[in-house]
Amino acid sequence: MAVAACSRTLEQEYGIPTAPVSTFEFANVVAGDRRFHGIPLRFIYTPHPVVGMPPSVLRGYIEGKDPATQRTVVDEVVEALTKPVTEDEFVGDFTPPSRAGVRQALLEPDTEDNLQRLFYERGWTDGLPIILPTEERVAAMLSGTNRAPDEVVGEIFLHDTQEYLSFTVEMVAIVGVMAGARAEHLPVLLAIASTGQPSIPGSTTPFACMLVVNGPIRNEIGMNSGVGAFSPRNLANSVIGRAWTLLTINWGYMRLKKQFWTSQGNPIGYNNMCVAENEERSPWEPFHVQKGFQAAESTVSLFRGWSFVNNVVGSSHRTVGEDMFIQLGALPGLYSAATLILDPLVARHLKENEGYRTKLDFSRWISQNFKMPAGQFWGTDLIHMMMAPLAEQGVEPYASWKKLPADTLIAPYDKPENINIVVVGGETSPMWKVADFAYSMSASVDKWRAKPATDECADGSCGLPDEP
Amino acid sequence: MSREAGEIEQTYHIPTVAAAGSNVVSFGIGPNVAYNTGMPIRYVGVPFPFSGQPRSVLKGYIEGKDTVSGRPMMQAIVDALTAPLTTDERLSGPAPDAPAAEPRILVASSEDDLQRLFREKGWTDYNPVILPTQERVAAMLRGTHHKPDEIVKSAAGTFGSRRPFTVEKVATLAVMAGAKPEYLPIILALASRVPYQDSTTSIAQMIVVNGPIRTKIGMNSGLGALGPDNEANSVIGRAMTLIHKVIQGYQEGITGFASLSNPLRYDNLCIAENEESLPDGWLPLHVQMGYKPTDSVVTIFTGWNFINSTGWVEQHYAPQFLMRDYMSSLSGMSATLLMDPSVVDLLHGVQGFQTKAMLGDWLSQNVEKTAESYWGNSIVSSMLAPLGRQGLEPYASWLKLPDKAMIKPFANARNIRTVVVGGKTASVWFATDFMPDRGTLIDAWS
Amino acid sequence: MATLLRSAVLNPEGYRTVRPAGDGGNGKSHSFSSLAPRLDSIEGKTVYLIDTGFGGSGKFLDQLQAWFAERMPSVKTVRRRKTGNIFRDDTKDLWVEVKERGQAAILGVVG
Amino acid sequence: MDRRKMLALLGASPALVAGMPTHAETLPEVAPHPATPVLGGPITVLNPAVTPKLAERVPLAPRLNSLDGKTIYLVDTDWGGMGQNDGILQEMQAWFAQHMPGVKTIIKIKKGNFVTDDPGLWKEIAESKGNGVVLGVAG
Repeated sequence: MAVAACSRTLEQEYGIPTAPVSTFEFANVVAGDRRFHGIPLRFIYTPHPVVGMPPSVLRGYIEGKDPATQRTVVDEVVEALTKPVTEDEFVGDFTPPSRAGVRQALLEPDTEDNLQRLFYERGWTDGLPIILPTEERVAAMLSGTNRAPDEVVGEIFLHDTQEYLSFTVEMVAIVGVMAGARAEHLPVLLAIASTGQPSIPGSTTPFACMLVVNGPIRNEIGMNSGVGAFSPRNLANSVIGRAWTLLTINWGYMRLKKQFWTSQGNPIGYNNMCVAENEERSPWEPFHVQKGFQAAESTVSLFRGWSFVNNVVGSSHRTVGEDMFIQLGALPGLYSAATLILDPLVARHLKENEGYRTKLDFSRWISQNFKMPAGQFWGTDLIHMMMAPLAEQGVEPYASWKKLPADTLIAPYDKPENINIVVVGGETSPMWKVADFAYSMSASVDKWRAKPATDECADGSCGLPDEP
Repeated sequence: MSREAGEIEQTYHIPTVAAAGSNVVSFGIGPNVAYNTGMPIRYVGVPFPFSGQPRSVLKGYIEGKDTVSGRPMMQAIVDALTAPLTTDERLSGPAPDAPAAEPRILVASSEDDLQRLFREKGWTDYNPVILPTQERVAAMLRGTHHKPDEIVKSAAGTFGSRRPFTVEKVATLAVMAGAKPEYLPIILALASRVPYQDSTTSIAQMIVVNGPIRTKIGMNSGLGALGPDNEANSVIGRAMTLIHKVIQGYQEGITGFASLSNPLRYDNLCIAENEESLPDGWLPLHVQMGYKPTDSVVTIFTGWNFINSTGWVEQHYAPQFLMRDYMSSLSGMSATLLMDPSVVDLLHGVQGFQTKAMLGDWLSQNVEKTAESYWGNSIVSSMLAPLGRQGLEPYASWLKLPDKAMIKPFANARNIRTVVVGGKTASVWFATDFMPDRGTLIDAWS
Repeated sequence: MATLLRSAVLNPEGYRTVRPAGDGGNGKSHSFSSLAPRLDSIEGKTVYLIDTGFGGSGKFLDQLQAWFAERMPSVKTVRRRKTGNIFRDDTKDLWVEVKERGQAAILGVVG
Repeated sequence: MDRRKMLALLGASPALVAGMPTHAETLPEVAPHPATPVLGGPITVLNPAVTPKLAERVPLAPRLNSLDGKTIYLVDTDWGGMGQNDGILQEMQAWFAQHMPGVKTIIKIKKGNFVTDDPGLWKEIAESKGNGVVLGVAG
């Protein structure tokens, strides 16, 4: 939390006494910060929440009691700045806890039921059953890549210990087995892991991720980009999406009430909307080609956001774009980011009947034509928190938007390149989803394959081994 | 449509042919006849999509091919009304070649083979299952006093086709989902509500649990309740997906045609309401529906969208304002708000909404959308426009309004519900268009 | 199934290597001096009220400023909003100003 | 037996699984793959599948020998609600007028929406000597 970080800097580097204030709800987050940085900041607690409360209530907090100590808040504030530093507030050498370390590689032998319980109690799962990562299963999984088990795949940032944990091919393979993945899925899991991105980004809001796979790997491992692509009816979609969350929980230490404090959580996290793009039925170039990859390369592309809104079949006397305005009206438009997920019927209709030659043409049309009242735009907290500072610094167009009366219409999507388009669906109905997901990055799958994709293997011996 | 065709043929002996989109006609010819109607109505397949196509394209369809027989469309229609009946079309009474009963036990040489068999049969969500051995199913059955061979329901398939299933079948699926015996009553209550509604659109279900059972079995209604984390929430939510596939027989592409479908189907948004944090005047969902506070109730919602508030409540923009803005994107037929307790503190303590109903009334009066946008939603136009044409208000007058006229879609405030769930670390909420059923008493299945 | 699994199960929290993020030195022990020395009194001093950008902080510090004006008028309070990202301490200019012109700081509000 | 063939066998249609005798059925014995441990020999589990019951068969009404001089009702089930279907039925009517002028066609829109029944309309069709019905179009 910035409050604690700023207090530490002022106290240690500028010699300024500080009185940091937090609501009592975050006492354990403050305690976590103390544990990892060692400095006994003199935090003062008020009742929860402060956000949204009127002035009279906040004044009541100041003259009222600190829930942690039952003493008057403002007295504690003054005292924090004037009471001389005591003996135990002198820290001296402090070694922050670290996740480095060697733990016993194998678990004690036990029955299937007891081990399933152990995996849940230790916080290694998402609450659902797993496949126990036995040595044989992990060995079979490792045959899915040509990389050595101890090769480092990527790093993930641990919020609580402020460290980068680097994980190996074997660590990803263990989580792959737990998710029920097969060897042929491992290259995709390694590509995801190489990004170091957690599937549950740290936030108190329901922040979530989406995963789109492009290129030949989609059909090689039988991913679903057609009917029911987003529903649990395909092995590769189910296990790859879930593996990313298990990777985040196990190696990203994203464990509820310990490292992440999402107030409501987001059910998207069970599968992270893991789908393949329906390149065969799409009239436009595949998503990864837009991002500079060759069509013959296989990639994973990661997105982050909060919501998606489904259309329920638009009316016949309006263009698809105008129908989408209804869904866009329910999204904040943060940094002009959105992701349109279109059934091939809709994509082909947009190209053949409404004349959008490329995905970017349609993104530009949305960017120019979708309007939202300025009051609603600034009414979303994240917009206010992240973009109001830009407006105050005079960055256009936000500075001028901030001055407009509440009901004036603005076009919030000022950067069409941030409006991503992915074609997914089985053509049983002209459906689409509009999400506030922003693109974060793509990663190659091919470099993690069992045999580099470019090798010809005439005698067919290089294929994947028999399934165990 | 098969039902109406059947009525015309059976009661009035008038030959009928049904025209269906090529996307769903296979269901009309196959599973619908075998398991529901028993009447092999003759179908022709119309290329899809047809709604929204210009007349020239429709003319092309009429002069083109019937997607079922591959013959010219109109020729197929004439033949359907004139070609003499086949022996199969004259059959009556019990259907021949009924499928043999499913064996009670399966044996395989290894766990991995069984996990693969369960996947290939479409019995799972393709995530790992706990293999339902007899010992595990027997232990699970101790979670209810109902007998293993008791039939829970017979009309369990889509459109009520007969798929009788026992308490033991539900216990088997509960083991597969990873459940503990104390979850069995809720899972039985869920199973008793099949068939769940399906559609070619991206429809989904939500499960809300109320009453003492929430704490008894350790459900999460606080921090991170929407998951993925808590065992009870995750497992019970997943069990519904297994019931949908195995008991109801929903298989995408055979008996289901959701074009993109909905990622919520992985866990069916299974949550418990945070009743402990409700301020006085704000009643738990099941008490609003008429149950006693001490009843344990599971309510199944059906809907399409769950829109996230994204960030905290902004000081200068009261929470109900942003809710109003986002709800104008919903169809207007129903709305359920999933609200963090910190937002409830603001709405109740600061904005003066003494009860959930008062919030519903305010939103009902303040959510507006253009008549064009209202009728642009095909579920609204399919279900309500015909009623408006027959004079039913307010739809009749809304039909006559010019496109840009503003209407208040949530005319009936009772269609706006609120469920409180969350851990107070952020004043966030979801606006959804989910519609509840009338709830099921879990105690009946304990 | 009561039978023991014959094959051993790997520990998902087995061997791990980590490196500390930038600011923590080599991640081993740091030595800190104590908290900054406190003021004998804040009467007549300049106290910076710093809003770190979290929802509601601004309004809370406004009320605190009003309280000081009524109850401890000799305390001079200066309101500032922290620039940069609300989740990190990436402010340089503001701290120099606090050092030169102020004697203490109140920061808020988490949540 | 090669693993892939066994897979094909296992993955066979429900008929195979359904065709199994009701007592414990043993799948074809398979040599365990060396890498996969046989965890305590064959595993017995309860079968989760439900046996669907076929519906009682109901015969269709006898067909017309020809459409000449007959009256065919084209009934719009109003799927989509805003008269989306009338285009197709009107095109059908135009086709009959042009190619089979001897056939009389009448377009009707079903009352209620696409999920509710309209018994009154069927009665009306029967009473006004309708000879055949085209119902459409379900989406």
